[in-house]
Amino acid sequence: MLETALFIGFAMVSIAIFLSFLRLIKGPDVPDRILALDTLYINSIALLVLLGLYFQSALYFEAALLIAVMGFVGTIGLSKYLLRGDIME
Amino acid sequence: MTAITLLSFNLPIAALLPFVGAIFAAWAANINRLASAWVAAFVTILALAFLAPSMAMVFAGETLIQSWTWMPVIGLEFAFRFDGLALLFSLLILVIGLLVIIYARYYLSKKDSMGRFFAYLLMFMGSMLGIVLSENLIQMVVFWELTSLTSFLLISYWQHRQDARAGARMALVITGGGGLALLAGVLLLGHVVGSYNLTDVLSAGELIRGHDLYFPILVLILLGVFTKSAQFPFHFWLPHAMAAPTPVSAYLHSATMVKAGIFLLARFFPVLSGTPEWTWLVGGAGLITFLLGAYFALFQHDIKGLLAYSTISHLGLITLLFGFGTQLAAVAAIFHIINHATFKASLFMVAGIIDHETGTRDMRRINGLLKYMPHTAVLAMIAAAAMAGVPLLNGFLSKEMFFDQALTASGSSVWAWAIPILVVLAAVFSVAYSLRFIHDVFFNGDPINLPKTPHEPPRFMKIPVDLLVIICLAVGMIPMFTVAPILAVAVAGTLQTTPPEYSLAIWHGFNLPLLMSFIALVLGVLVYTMRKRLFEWHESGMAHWDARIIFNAVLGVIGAFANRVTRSFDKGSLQNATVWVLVTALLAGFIGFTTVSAPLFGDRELLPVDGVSVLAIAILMVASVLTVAWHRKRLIALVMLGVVGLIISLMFVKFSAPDLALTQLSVEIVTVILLLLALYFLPQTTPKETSDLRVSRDIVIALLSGVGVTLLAMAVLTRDFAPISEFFLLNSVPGGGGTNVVNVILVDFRGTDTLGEIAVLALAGLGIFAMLQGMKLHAPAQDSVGRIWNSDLHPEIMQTLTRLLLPLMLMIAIYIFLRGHNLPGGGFIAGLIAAVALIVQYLSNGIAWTNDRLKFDMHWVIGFGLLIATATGLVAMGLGYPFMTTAFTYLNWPVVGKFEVASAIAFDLGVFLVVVGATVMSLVELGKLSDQSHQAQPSLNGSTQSTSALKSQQETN
Amino acid sequence: MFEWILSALIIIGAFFTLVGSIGLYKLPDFFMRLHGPTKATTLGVGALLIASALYFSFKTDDISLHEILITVFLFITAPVSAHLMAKAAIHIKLKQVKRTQNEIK
Amino acid sequence: MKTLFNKILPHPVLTLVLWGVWLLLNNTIGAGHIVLGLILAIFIPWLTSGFWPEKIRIQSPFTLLKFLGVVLWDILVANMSVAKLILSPNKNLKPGFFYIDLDIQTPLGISLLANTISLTPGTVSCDLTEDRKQLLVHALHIEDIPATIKEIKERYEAPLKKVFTAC
Amino acid sequence: MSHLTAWPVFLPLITGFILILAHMGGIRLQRAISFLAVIGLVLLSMTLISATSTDQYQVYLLGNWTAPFGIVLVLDRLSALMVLITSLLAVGALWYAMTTDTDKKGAHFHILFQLQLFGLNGAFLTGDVFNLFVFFEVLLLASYGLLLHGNGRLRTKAGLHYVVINLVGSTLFLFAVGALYGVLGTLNIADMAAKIAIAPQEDLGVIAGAGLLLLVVFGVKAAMFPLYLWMPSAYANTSAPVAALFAIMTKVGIYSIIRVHGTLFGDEAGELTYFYAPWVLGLGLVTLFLAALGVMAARGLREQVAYLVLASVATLLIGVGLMSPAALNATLYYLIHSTLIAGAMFLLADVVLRGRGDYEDRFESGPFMPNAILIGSVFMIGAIAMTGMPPLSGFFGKVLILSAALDDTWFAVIITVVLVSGLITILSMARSGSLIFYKTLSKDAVVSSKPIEPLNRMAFIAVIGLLLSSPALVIFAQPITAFTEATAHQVFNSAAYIEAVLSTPMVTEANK
Amino acid sequence: MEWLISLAIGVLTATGVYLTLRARTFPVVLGLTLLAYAVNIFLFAMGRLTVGLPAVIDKTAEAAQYSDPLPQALVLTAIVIAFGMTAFLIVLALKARGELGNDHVDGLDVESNHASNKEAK
Ligand code: NA
Ligand code: NA
Repeated sequence: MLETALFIGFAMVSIAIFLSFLRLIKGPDVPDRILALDTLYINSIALLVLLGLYFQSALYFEAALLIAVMGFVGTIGLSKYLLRGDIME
Repeated sequence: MTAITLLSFNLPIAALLPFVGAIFAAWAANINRLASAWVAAFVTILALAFLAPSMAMVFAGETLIQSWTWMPVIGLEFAFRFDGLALLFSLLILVIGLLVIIYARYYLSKKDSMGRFFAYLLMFMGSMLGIVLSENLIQMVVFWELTSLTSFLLISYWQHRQDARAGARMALVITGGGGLALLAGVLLLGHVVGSYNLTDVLSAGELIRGHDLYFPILVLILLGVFTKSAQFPFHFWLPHAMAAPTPVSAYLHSATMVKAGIFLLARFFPVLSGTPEWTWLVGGAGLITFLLGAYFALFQHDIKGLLAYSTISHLGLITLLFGFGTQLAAVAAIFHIINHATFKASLFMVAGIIDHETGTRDMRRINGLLKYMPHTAVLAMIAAAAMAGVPLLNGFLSKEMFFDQALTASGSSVWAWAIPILVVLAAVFSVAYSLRFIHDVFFNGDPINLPKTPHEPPRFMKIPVDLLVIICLAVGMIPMFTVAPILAVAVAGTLQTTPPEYSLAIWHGFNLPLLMSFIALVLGVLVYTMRKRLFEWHESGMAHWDARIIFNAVLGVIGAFANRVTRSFDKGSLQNATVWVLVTALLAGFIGFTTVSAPLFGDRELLPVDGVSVLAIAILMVASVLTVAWHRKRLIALVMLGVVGLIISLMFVKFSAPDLALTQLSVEIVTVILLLLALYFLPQTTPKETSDLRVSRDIVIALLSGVGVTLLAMAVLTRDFAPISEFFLLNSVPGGGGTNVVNVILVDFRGTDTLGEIAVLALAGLGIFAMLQGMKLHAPAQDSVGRIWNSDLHPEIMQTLTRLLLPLMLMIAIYIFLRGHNLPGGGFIAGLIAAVALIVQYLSNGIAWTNDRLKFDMHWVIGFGLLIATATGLVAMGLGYPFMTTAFTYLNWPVVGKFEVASAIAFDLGVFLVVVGATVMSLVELGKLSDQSHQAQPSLNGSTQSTSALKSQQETN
Repeated sequence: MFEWILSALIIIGAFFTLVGSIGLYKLPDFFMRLHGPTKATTLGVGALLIASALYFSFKTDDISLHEILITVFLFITAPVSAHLMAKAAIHIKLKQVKRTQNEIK
Repeated sequence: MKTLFNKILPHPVLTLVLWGVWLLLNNTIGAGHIVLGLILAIFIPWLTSGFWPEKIRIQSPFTLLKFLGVVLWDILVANMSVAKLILSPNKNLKPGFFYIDLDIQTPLGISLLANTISLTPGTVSCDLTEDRKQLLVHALHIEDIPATIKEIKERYEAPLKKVFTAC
Repeated sequence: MSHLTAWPVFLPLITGFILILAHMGGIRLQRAISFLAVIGLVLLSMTLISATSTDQYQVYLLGNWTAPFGIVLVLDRLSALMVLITSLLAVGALWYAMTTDTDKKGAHFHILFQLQLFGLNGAFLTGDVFNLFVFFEVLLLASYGLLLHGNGRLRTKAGLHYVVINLVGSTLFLFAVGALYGVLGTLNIADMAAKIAIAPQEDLGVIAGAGLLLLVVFGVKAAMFPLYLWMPSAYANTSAPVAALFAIMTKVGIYSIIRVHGTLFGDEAGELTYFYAPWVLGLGLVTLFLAALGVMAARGLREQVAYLVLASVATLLIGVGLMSPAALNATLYYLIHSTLIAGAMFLLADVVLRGRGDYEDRFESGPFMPNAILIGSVFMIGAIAMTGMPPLSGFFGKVLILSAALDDTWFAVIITVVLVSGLITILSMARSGSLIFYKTLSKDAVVSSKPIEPLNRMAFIAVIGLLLSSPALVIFAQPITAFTEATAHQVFNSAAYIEAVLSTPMVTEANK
Repeated sequence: MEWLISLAIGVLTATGVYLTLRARTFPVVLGLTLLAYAVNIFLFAMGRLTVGLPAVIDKTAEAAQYSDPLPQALVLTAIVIAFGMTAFLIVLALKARGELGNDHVDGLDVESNHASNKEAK
């Protein structure tokens, strides 16, 4: 049961990652790509949670947490670059 | 053990004394102008005095050897030898040296630095003594090259003169280069004989002549000889060396340095001579030189030029004698060495007097000096007559012996008739130029337009000439009572056997040599009388033929070649350099692999593939290809790079490496922020400027690299191996006190790596700090498409909520830090998280605001981090254990319960601090750059330039 | 029963994650696409994390609630990211679909 | 006494939150971590107090809780409808921008409002005017702009304003 | 286990962070600390030299973990010698930097300097390949900072090239080390050698490939053809004391080849025994020839000295490539000579530059510089030493190498290339010396916006001091060659090295 | 799976190499970063690939059931070092941009490059 659910879960998240990546490629503008990257980060969290369940290991938590943190920082950095060029001023 | 007497160490003293004297001579110039000359003369006499006691031994037929170990690994000894040959040359060097010193003291003008001159001269004298006194051949080469160096200094003594500089350099290159050939020859010789000591070499003639290496050895040594002794085709440096002050010419270019080559011929005569190769090479070079020198001497207008070519000719004569290879020829050669030294040194001195007194050396202007300086004229005439081989003078005796040898030594050859004829021809020219020297200078009407009115020089300037001319006469008239004993020991020293029978009588009856002398004298006079026509003929053709032109052309070609090769390889292009490195690496891997015959892949079982991995890795590959494809749009390339980094972190998670994933994630973001900070100051796009050819080349290199690395990875991954890692897994808990083996490796098993790594980070931070000091760049006021930046510096919502994140992220950092020893995490990752937490504050609140609230100087954070990390290691040292030995224990406190305390944690704290300090320092300093740049904008000139550069950049895009 | 709840949560979570990415992929302009990821963040990852928390709480002796942290963190940060991206998009005057009401130029 | 307390515990709420965070992170309520967590929860706010010049004051904790409940519920419900919107053909969507005039003025309040708007599916807060008076919101599909504005103001802004009043 | 072994590594590190903490304390404090530390290093390394005279290996188990599991420092004659040369050079460079105020031209000079020494000494002492990589990175990053210290267009450009090339080099290093680990499963040099000795035939291809890749890495550091392109302009454009200190940088590459390749592919390596040596020899010869042409083509004194350093490195590569104890002995002797003299020459080039105003060190007629005779004489001595003319150490170094080359089948080529290159360098140095010191302009013809600085006598001491090593190497040739000969034999005895490293026991309460 | 990873390393290397050979500083930095990624995965893979194994010591598992920790430690070191290097390089690139007036790795602009070529001829 759980196996099947996980399998479906992996499949859906994989498709999600694939679609996000397609958007990243298509753009067409920089914000679209930043958004797609941000989404990829969040998709990755989903993927890691599934992996944690699949391997029954709690060790994926930190990675997921860190992806959340770092994805955010990356996104605001890139956005601020578009806004101001100078991201630390 | 022999008792230490003067005779056990006098030779090196004599050879080194002039070098010490040189220092004193240079220093003495501070006292008064003449003190240097006195020092030089004193040193010369002292050296003679040191040698004197050993002379008796030599006359008694003994050879004195004094040696000390120096570099035993290659058989280099500090070894000296005093035999007849050395004795003869030492006397030449010292006696003529002394006369030259006396002469030079009067010759040099007030403008010339006496200290420098005599210091150089003494150094040269020491070098010459070194050559002739050396027992060890390498040591001899040392002194040999020293004569090249010191002669460079002496020839270029008047360094303001172009011809002096050029002449000195030419002499250095030719003789120094020959010295290098000599070195090669000596090395081979030593290799063949098994020793560099002359005693051994001289007794191994048979072995050497029979060896495969005989011919290369001979050629290399002869290169040394011919260059030094100005033999064809290396003769041309000598006339150009005449730019030297005349005492130098008298000393170096008549009596000593040019004789060093001859000395070497004599030295190796017993070892190398007696083969057809020797005869052809030595004899051939000697004969050509003899002729060539005599011919050109006649047509020189410069007195010293005439003497220089005459010297070349006489050196050729001596060489030819050695080339004959007979013992009697060697006797004649040595005899002529002595004679040439005396008459030629005196002639040079005369030339110097004339130059000194008339202000010119051009014989077309100098005429009829007999009436102005009769005494000098007489001396000159005697010496010149000796040079011409006029009877009753020393030159005549050795020339007779020479003619005799020319007739007998070549007796068996097919060319037997040629040699005597050519020899006489050369002698004819010798007579002619000697006659010209006398007639053109001292007679031949009145001087033309001389700068000075000539008169006799100071008395002491003539005394050396007087003495030399007296020797010419004495040897010429009573050879048995003057030169005979020295000649005898010199010959014995040269031949290393009992010398052959020879006679030094003035009169040998009417014989063929006498006839040859007579023909030479008569025809010589005849040639001189026909000089007008000969000069015209010469000027129309031969005069333009100068080896110097070839020399300079060769140098020019070499120089141009050097330039072309250097600039076409070292283009100053980074791309070029990188291509070389990459291509070499590819080749190295390939060549290395194919060195042995081994299969590329092993047969280890491979892991199965799953869909998620395929997708992730496909994305990774596409993203990295797109990073390249879109690299011209820099921001987008950066976003693609972000994808690559993210997928790599996920891979690390997947393949059971959570620590790596965490590190990769944090580093990735910090890198992106860093690149964003930098990108602000850089063009937003990359122009298309490389040619298609270059692009295709790079693509090929890139593909080959990719294929190479893939194959290398597969080659390893398909093999089994037995790593040392089991030790870490087994000892991590009992030995390191942590269950996270990766962290225990980092802080304990391989803590030194980590120490180095934080040093790298610290250096990066400090280096960036140092680089950014005072740096100002153009801060663009608009983005790449010309939009003015958004006016909202710190969007409120971001500001408010990210402040909330700071404590949260610090909490996470501490959490990651503390668990690191047992679970994924540790000082690095924690440090990066903490750094990111701070950087986020800078991003959303600005530098000024954040710095106000964060009162740490990051220098201190880095410094304390290193301090703590190192101190942890040092504590162990204090307890008698090696650096970095860790300890841990479990404490059980009330309420809190049982917990672990490990010194590795303290180390990790150091790591944490350095990571935080260095990361924040790097990024914040970079962030400050814009502030500096904004402030600097209006006033700075450079910024307008860089603005225009930027504009042109954008136009190209 | 427990497995059922878990499976449902996993599928719900994965589904909303997918929906978010579908939105990102198919919607016609940047501002509309911006709505996609919020789905992924909120319900998608939220549900998955709850599944994880439940799973580890029941599979092991200890309760596991730290997944909540990630959710909270995402709830704080995702809107901020979205806000900034939108702000940037407005700044650089990204085009919107024609039918957008109160179109910003 | 109060100033000393203020110095040690500049932000008691934050301390409580962090304490909770620590225990969550470590997934434990072991005695050791309770002590360590408390120490850290006191230490970190003290360390970062400079970043928090103004004091956070929560006027009405109950309103806050109720607000959180509402938001969570909205997220759940709205997600479903938005999922339907996304999966339906694009041409059915009526996107739009609108400004909300803000009554709430505290920075934290505004930020939380903006966040709430973004979190609840269908709307994203895009920009805050520089005078902090208006919030620009984008909606994925909007039929009646004034009604939506009104709903946002009542459902989210009002309780938030009540919770965060002071500066 | 003597802690002395570890001190050359940690003394500069400790000095480094003390300097970081003292960076507010002003330049005089920093100078005092820095200089004292360097002097301490000299004394320390002299002690280490005498400690190695028994031919014992001093293996220091960092963290008290035995090899191959932990990282070990191995002190033998070779590493002690390298540490000594480094510290002597450092004294000269630092003295010059302080007396000319070069250290004030930018931030953190002394910190970077000390950490550079940390990296260098670590690289010389470590017995672990990955740790060698780490120390390489330390010394590189420090060198990046030092290279760029001060300012200037050309310096920045050269720095950029230097950094990028070295980053590529570091990447290759990791590929090579990774592949070796992947096959051998270990990182300790001795252990790797032991494992190569018993490696199955089918693994040898990968090992050899990785081995040559590693040679490329060291070749980049050692400035071996065709990998040296970063080098001439980097050396020519940095500040003088840094260039002087950098004289040791190329030797790190040489040392690494001797140590790593010499041990991994030593006598026990079966089919792979010294398989790399012919490449080193051949490329060394090419390098030497190109370096000589570079010396001739140089447009300024500093560039010329840089190419001379390249030539000396090439000579060392030839010595290494000959792969015999005699050749290695020669290499080590020449290494001492070339390092210290190169240091002196870079400083001297700076002295010249300062005395010529706008004309700098370019080969063109310039002003008659203050103290020209003194500087010119010293220049001549340096040139003699550098070009390998007698009676200074360069000559004897070359003679040692050539006499070792006589046993090689390629001896004719080697002798020819060495001597012809030598001649070209002599010719070039004669030209540059006479241009700079002889062919001077009259006072009126000199136009210089930069001041013509009088000779800084204090700074000149550093030049003289370093140059004195050349006569010293000649006069004390016997003890020095005795040491280098013993060193060469020790290096060739890789079995003893392996044995010593792998058998050193942990420190326990009982044996400490 | 090994082929997949090796290919990924290969692609990263190839792209990294290509960018490293570009003429402007920024792509070079990107290229070196890609190369660093490639070598990190390579180094990591040298411990052989394992999936789903415990990352920390667990009393129930045996040594063979862990992934090789040593390459992981090495990669961690390498990552951090590469970061330090990248940081330094990018700031150096800025310095070069400031002092040389453009961001060409040799400090040449396209036009000025042509000009100097002509001059040389
Ligand atoms: Na005349
Ligand atoms: Na929303």
